[in-house]
Amino acid sequence: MSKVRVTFNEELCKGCELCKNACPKGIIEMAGYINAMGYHPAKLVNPQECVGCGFCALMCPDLVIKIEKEEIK
Amino acid sequence: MSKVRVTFNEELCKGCELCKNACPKGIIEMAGYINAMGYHPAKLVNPQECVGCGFCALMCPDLVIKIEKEEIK
Amino acid sequence: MSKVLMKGNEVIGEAAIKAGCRYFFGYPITPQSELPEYLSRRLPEIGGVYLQAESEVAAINMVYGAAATGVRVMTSSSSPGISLKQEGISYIAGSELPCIIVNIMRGGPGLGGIQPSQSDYFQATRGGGHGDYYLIVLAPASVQEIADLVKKGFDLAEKYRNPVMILGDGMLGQMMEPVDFGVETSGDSFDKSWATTGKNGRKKSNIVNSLYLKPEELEVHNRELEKKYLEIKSKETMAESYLTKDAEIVVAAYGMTARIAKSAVDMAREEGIRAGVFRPITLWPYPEKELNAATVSAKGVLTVEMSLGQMVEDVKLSLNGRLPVEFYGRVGGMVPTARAIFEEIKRMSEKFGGVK
Amino acid sequence: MSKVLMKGNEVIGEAAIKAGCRYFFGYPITPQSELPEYLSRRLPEIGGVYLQAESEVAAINMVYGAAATGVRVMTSSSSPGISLKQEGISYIAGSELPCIIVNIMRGGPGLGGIQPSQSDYFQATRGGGHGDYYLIVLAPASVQEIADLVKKGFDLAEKYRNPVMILGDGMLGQMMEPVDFGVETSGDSFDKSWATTGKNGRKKSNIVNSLYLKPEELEVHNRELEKKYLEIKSKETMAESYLTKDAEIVVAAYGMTARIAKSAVDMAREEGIRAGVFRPITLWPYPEKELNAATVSAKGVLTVEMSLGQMVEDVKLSLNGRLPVEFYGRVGGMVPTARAIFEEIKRMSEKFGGVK
Amino acid sequence: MAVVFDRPKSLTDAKFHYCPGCHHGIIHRLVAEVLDELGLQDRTVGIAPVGCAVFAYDYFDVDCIEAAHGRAPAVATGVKRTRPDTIVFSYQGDGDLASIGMAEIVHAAARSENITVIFVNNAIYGMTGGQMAPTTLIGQKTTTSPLGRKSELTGYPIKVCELLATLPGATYLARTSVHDPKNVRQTKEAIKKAFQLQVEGKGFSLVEVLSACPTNWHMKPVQALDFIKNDMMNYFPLGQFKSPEEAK
Amino acid sequence: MAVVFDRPKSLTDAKFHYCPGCHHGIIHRLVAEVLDELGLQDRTVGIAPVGCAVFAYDYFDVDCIEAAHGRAPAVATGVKRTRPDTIVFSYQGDGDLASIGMAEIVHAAARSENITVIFVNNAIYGMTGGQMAPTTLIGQKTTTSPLGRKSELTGYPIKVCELLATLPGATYLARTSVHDPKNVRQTKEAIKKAFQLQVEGKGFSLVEVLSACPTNWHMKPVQALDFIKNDMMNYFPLGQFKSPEEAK
Amino acid sequence: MLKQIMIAGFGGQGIMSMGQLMVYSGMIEGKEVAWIPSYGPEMRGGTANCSVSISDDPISSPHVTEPDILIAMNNPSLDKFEMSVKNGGVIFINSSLIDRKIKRKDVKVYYISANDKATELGDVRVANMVMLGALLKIDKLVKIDSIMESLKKVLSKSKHHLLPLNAQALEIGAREIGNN
Amino acid sequence: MLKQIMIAGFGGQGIMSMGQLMVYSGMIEGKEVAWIPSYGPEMRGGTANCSVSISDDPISSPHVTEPDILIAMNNPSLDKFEMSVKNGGVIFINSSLIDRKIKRKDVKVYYISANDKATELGDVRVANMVMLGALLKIDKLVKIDSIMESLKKVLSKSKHHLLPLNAQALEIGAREIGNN
Ligand SMILES: Cc1ncc(C[n+]2csc(CCOP(=O)(O)OP(=O)(O)O)c2C)c(N)n1
Ligand SMILES: Cc1ncc(C[n+]2csc(CCOP(=O)(O)OP(=O)(O)O)c2C)c(N)n1
Ligand code: SF4
Ligand code: SF4
Ligand code: SF4
Ligand code: SF4
Repeated sequence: MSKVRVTFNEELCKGCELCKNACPKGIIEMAGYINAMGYHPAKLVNPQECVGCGFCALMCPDLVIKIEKEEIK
Repeated sequence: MSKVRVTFNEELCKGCELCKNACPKGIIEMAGYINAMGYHPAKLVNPQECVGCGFCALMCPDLVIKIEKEEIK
Repeated sequence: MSKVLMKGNEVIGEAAIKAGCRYFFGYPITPQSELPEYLSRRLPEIGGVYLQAESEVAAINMVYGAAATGVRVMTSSSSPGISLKQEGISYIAGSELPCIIVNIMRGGPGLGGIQPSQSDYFQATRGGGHGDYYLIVLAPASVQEIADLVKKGFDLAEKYRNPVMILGDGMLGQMMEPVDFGVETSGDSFDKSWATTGKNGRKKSNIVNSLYLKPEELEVHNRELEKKYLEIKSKETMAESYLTKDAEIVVAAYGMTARIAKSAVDMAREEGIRAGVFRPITLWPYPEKELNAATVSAKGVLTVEMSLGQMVEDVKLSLNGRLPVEFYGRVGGMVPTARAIFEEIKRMSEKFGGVK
Repeated sequence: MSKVLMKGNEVIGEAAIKAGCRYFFGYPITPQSELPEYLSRRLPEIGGVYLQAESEVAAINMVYGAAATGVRVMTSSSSPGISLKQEGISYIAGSELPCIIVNIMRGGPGLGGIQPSQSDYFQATRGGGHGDYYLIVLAPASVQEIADLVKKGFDLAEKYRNPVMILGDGMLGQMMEPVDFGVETSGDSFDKSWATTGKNGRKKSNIVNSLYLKPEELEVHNRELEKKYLEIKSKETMAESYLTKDAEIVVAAYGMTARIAKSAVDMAREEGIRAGVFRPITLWPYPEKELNAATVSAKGVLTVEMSLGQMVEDVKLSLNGRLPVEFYGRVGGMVPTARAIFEEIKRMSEKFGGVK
Repeated sequence: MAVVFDRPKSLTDAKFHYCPGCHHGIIHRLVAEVLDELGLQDRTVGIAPVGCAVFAYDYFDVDCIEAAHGRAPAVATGVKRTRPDTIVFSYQGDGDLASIGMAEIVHAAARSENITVIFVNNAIYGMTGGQMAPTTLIGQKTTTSPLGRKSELTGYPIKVCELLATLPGATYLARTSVHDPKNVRQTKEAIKKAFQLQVEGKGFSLVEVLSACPTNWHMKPVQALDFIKNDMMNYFPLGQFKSPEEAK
Repeated sequence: MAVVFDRPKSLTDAKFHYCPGCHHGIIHRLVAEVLDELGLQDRTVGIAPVGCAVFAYDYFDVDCIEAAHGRAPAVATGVKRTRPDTIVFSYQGDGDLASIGMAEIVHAAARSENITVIFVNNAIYGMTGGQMAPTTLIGQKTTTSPLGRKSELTGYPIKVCELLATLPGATYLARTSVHDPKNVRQTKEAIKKAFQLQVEGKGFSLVEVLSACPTNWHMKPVQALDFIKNDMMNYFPLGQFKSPEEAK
Repeated sequence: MLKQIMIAGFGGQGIMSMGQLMVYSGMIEGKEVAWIPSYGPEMRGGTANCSVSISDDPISSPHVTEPDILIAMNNPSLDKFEMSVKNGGVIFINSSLIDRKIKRKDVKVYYISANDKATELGDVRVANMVMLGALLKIDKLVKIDSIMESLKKVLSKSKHHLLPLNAQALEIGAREIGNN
Repeated sequence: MLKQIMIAGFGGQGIMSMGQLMVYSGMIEGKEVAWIPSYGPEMRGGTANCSVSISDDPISSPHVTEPDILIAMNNPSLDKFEMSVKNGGVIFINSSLIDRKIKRKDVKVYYISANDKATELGDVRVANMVMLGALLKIDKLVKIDSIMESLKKVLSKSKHHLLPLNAQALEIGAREIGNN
């Protein structure tokens, strides 16, 4: 398994839960707090379980999610 | 053969020749004179040869032609 | 009848129903959508037809067809949509069909904005469409007056066989005030023998048309329209005058702006400035006589509009140089404040007025 | 360059080409079809594009798109078709794009007729579309002037980034007169850095738009437009005065009607009546100063139009009550005769004039 | 002697203004015959188009409304929705229906308005002097395609029946021709079926009739028949594209 | 670490104004990714519609023109005909394209304008507050069909791809959805193909994307995915309705 | 001096081109000219007329309502325009198609059997040139040479073999004046 | 006498219905009333405000630019409207969401922790009623009874079980005044 980093730009998140719904590993949850727009932002709860499928990013309408992978030489 | 009468209301005729073209017996010709609109009207040259198919009337765009038939009792 | 509290846009719909209108063809656009939405609920309940057309162009032509059958019919839109209807409106006027067209104006030109505006005055009163024709243009200033003018509008439309426009702005459309709809009416008393409803035994067929290829015939038709317009001009003007009797400065304004102007005049009066408001209710025909009557003691007229200055031309034409006419306007959805108008009144009173 | 004999409609096309216009989008309608037909032959010859749109609505929006890319582009229609373009025209004005829109007017309202008329004056000068905007409206009175004004029109359009309308009637469009096209030009000298042609390395993207949802922003935009309109008003009026210096009766007329009025004035002069003609060439901005200058010795102004009376309002607004203004009009495709105008002049001269 | 063929009752006595050999006259007659035969004259409202048939209101002896260019289906909708008992038909040319009026015809069909459309496809703008229409054939010369229509510039002719057939709301769609007696008869049958369906409240019906414009085709009327048969029918196949049995 | 997913270059930094869970955002991103991948950003002109995507010009970092409601294909035509080297796309909702803009889209396709249309079908008018669209499903409640759309009154939803497929000028027509990652990927492929064809000068291409409007559907965003999958896709089948291989 | 001519007849009688030739010639001669057509509403058939203005000075109104000269090619045209001709004006009548005489006494009238003469020349379509020949005999509005030069420019090369026929027709028309 | 009130906050805070209840009540009491909403351009979220006019005499302008009373439900609303309040006017502040104090000295200010109180009552959505209760304690614009009567009419039958909760909220709001 390649190493991935999934980061959420919380200030853009509208809490729609489409990423959470798409995540095959069920590791995205909504935060208890709200951001400046008044939404509960999504966040990764168990980053180490992430398989790097990118489904969350594909489904996010608001470009909240950035994915980085370790380069395989 | 049933008896038919085909009459042309010459003043409505625009000399388009569609009736002449449609007549299977070739008995419609254009008159040498012109009507009030300046057209050479169509007329029947050999009425007795008419088979009463009504093609001329079907094709006439200007309702020039009237067809009557002897009633068969 | 007791009063109910309703939004202006919805009142247009209910008033139309109360006036016997059962047919509405429209297309959604802000800030008038409450009206079609209201009628989409209400009309089916009472056996009427609400139909959302594919466009404003289609909507106005559906209205044309419906009006041709002699029924009371209405359409509604806001500025860009009204522009699209101009050809159809010209046809309706040319064919002398009655109907009501509602324009709840928003800021323009182009896509503009969705906030209140009065910048379609020229279009409404000068024929945005082609050819010599006029709409009867009614400009209510309160929710109650909407109800009254919609009813009156249907009657005028049928009396003169002429399209009537209800011209308002988004603020008026969305405002809630109490309204009393009065008694229900219908257009049954008007002659509809011209309507195209199938011959039904009639000898001659009825034809609704505005085509006259021979110029001599078209001129006759145009002259008949002209006669009608002159009659409407002489008989159907409506206006309200507020404290104008002794006013040195008269504010001319219509619709919501006129109400704000009243507040401004109240402020002025408190400071001892003799100001008043002249509010045309019919924008076409323009109440020229009434304006002149309301300005007998005036030293100057201030026209206030939510536009760069449109009705001000009618004010000038009506006064024909008799009085100085100045203009104050806000645009783009900005609403003039009573205070700003008051400042203008004060300025003009200092410029033209006598001693306070 | 030597003169050629051509029809007015075709001259519009050729003059546009001579001014560097290579793009035309239109839809057939009498009495202007010679223009698109001419361009459908000519434009492909010189690498231009003639495209028949599916409707006038589509045509004006194609013009909007083409104008956005910074090219010289033209469309043309007649009255009902121009009504359909009103939304698009308002967008073009609101987005500040240059282009030429030709209206060869016919009788209205509705389907009306196909003979000459001047009954779209209000629509052209008062914004038939929604919102506060103005077109620059040019009214040629001869085939040569068509050629000159089409060229000038493109320059004005680009100088002010504002749509220009060429307003004529079917008689002018179908008339043949000799014409000299002069030297070829193009719009290359005008700034086009705003055009949407792809960023091509530009840092900021260009946006052509008329939407400003925040009223504060829309008001700023409207005020900028207002400033531009005021500048055009102060700089770009054009008019011709014919024998007005000592005229007691001045006939105000535009386009073909003005030429007929000249013949009428010639008749009047023969009978010793001091008459003249004031012919506005720009209908918007209206040559107010020029009209006042042309009427210094006048006792009355007679406005003549092929309409029920539209430009007469601008005459009145310009004179502001200084002189009596009367109106004579023919409608529906009927053309006023020189003799009839002469009779009116005579009548007015007897009513208002001094001794002959 | 009994009259077996004469002017139908649903036509007035007015002389057609159409050019010699123009098929509008034939199609007018067929519509009128159908109205007669179905006994509909007294409750019919016709919608005249902007096009050569602009004076249709002078010819059909039924109540008529002159529509703006392309908007006949919207006008018809206004009539039918307010007077459901009337029989409403629009009569439209190809410029009117397939160019400027495309949105209105598609939506009338989509809504399944219970109206009948007589669509006269002569592949050109007749009234205005022979400009290109959306139905003009590739290569065909018109006043605005002086070198012949080129697909690179203006695409391909629109097949209206095929287009509308994609809409469940379109109940009956047929393309016919009147270039010979047999086809005239079939056209009449199609028109009759269309009106019959309206009477039964079955929804939107349209009959597209291929039709000659000898004047603007620059052909003798008889020659124009061949153009229909050989050129038009080649691109615009005749037939029934939708019938109530399969609709919806 | 290498960035494998991030904001595409052809989008500006502006925050979308769309509602939570609205698919406009996904579709914007896909278009921008395709422009990036094909290297078209610098020569692209986008046409924004009147609809929720009215501010598209703030989001796409390309030259943009705001079109009047429904007229984007005409505006695009004006651009492409005068600047054939630009890449022109319009981005339109279903009210914009299938209702008021029906004539313009049909004729742009008929002419085979060399443009790309991104057609966002959310079965409703979003911007104006949830009125019925020509694509609204039977039974679907909207503010102007408060009891659910009834076919007797308003007919049947229009299938745009199927309708345009009857036009030889339409080169590429596909319907996709973005309700799950797989379909998001397929949508992107379709959009890429559409732009690629335009680059090659192959003519008119359109991608219809089934899209959620949670706000006006009165659903949670996740629930809206199911509505697409179960209801919309049932009436609007996904697929390729025209491809350049078979076109013309 | 300004001269205004009204030419009227059936569509197809060469009304429009007759007028166009006159203004073309006038332009060649450096005169001010204008030509305005007017059609009936019919696509085919119906009446047609055009008005021609030729002048040494700029033309005020090219809209002709009181012509100096009327060329009437058929009956309805004569009926329509007879009374409009200026006091002292001239009317040219195509007597091949117009059977009646002029009632007015204040105008000069010429009866030219244009169709017959043209038919004699072998082509009825040059009846218009016969009329034009007659007109130019009476009023030297423009030179015959200019007309021939204009014809050369207006006719496509392939039609240049018709030039002699047209010249003949003009001449015959001029000669017909002698018979009046 | 004319009283004008501006109510402003987030969409979803019940701003619009608070104003509507007031004018409804005023109407019941036979007063002249008007209500004007104003939304931001967003479909979802964003700010919302409405203005209310209640008067014994016909209302000239219902367009409120200088309110007698301001109810500010959140920070941006206070920023936007604070300065517009008439000299001598009253400002009600939802101190649950607004952290700052008023700078102006010429107005009377009440701080009501509406959200907190509503949450205590078990439903944050009645925060608007808490504010209304406070307002009506200070200014007897309309009667509490009228508000309750209006509520009964405005709420659908199925929601009538919420009436006591709303009554409680009004009362708590009134009581909060004492703590100011
Ligand atoms: C809005 C508008 N645009 C254009 C016209 C001009 N016009 C009249 S008829 C016509 C075309 C008619 O062609 P078609 O529909 O094919 O019918 P046809 O004449 O061939 O029978 C046009 C463009 C008009 N009257 N109104
Ligand atoms: C001519 C005109 N008519 C109507 C409107 C109002 N309007 C704005 S957006 C819209 C509908 C948009 O719906 P859709 O195209 O489905 O896009 P969505 O908002 O759902 O993305 C309408 C009718 C307008 N601006 N202009
Ligand atoms: S999909 Fe995007 S906007 Fe929606 S919850 Fe996830 S990160 Fe937030
Ligand atoms: S078809 Fe009719 S109009 Fe034509 S020639 Fe025959 S009779 Fe005359
Ligand atoms: S122009 Fe064509 S369509 Fe029109 S009447 Fe003549 S032949 Fe018929
Ligand atoms: S209203 Fe619908 S389409 Fe518009 S932004 Fe919200 S969810 Fe999207």
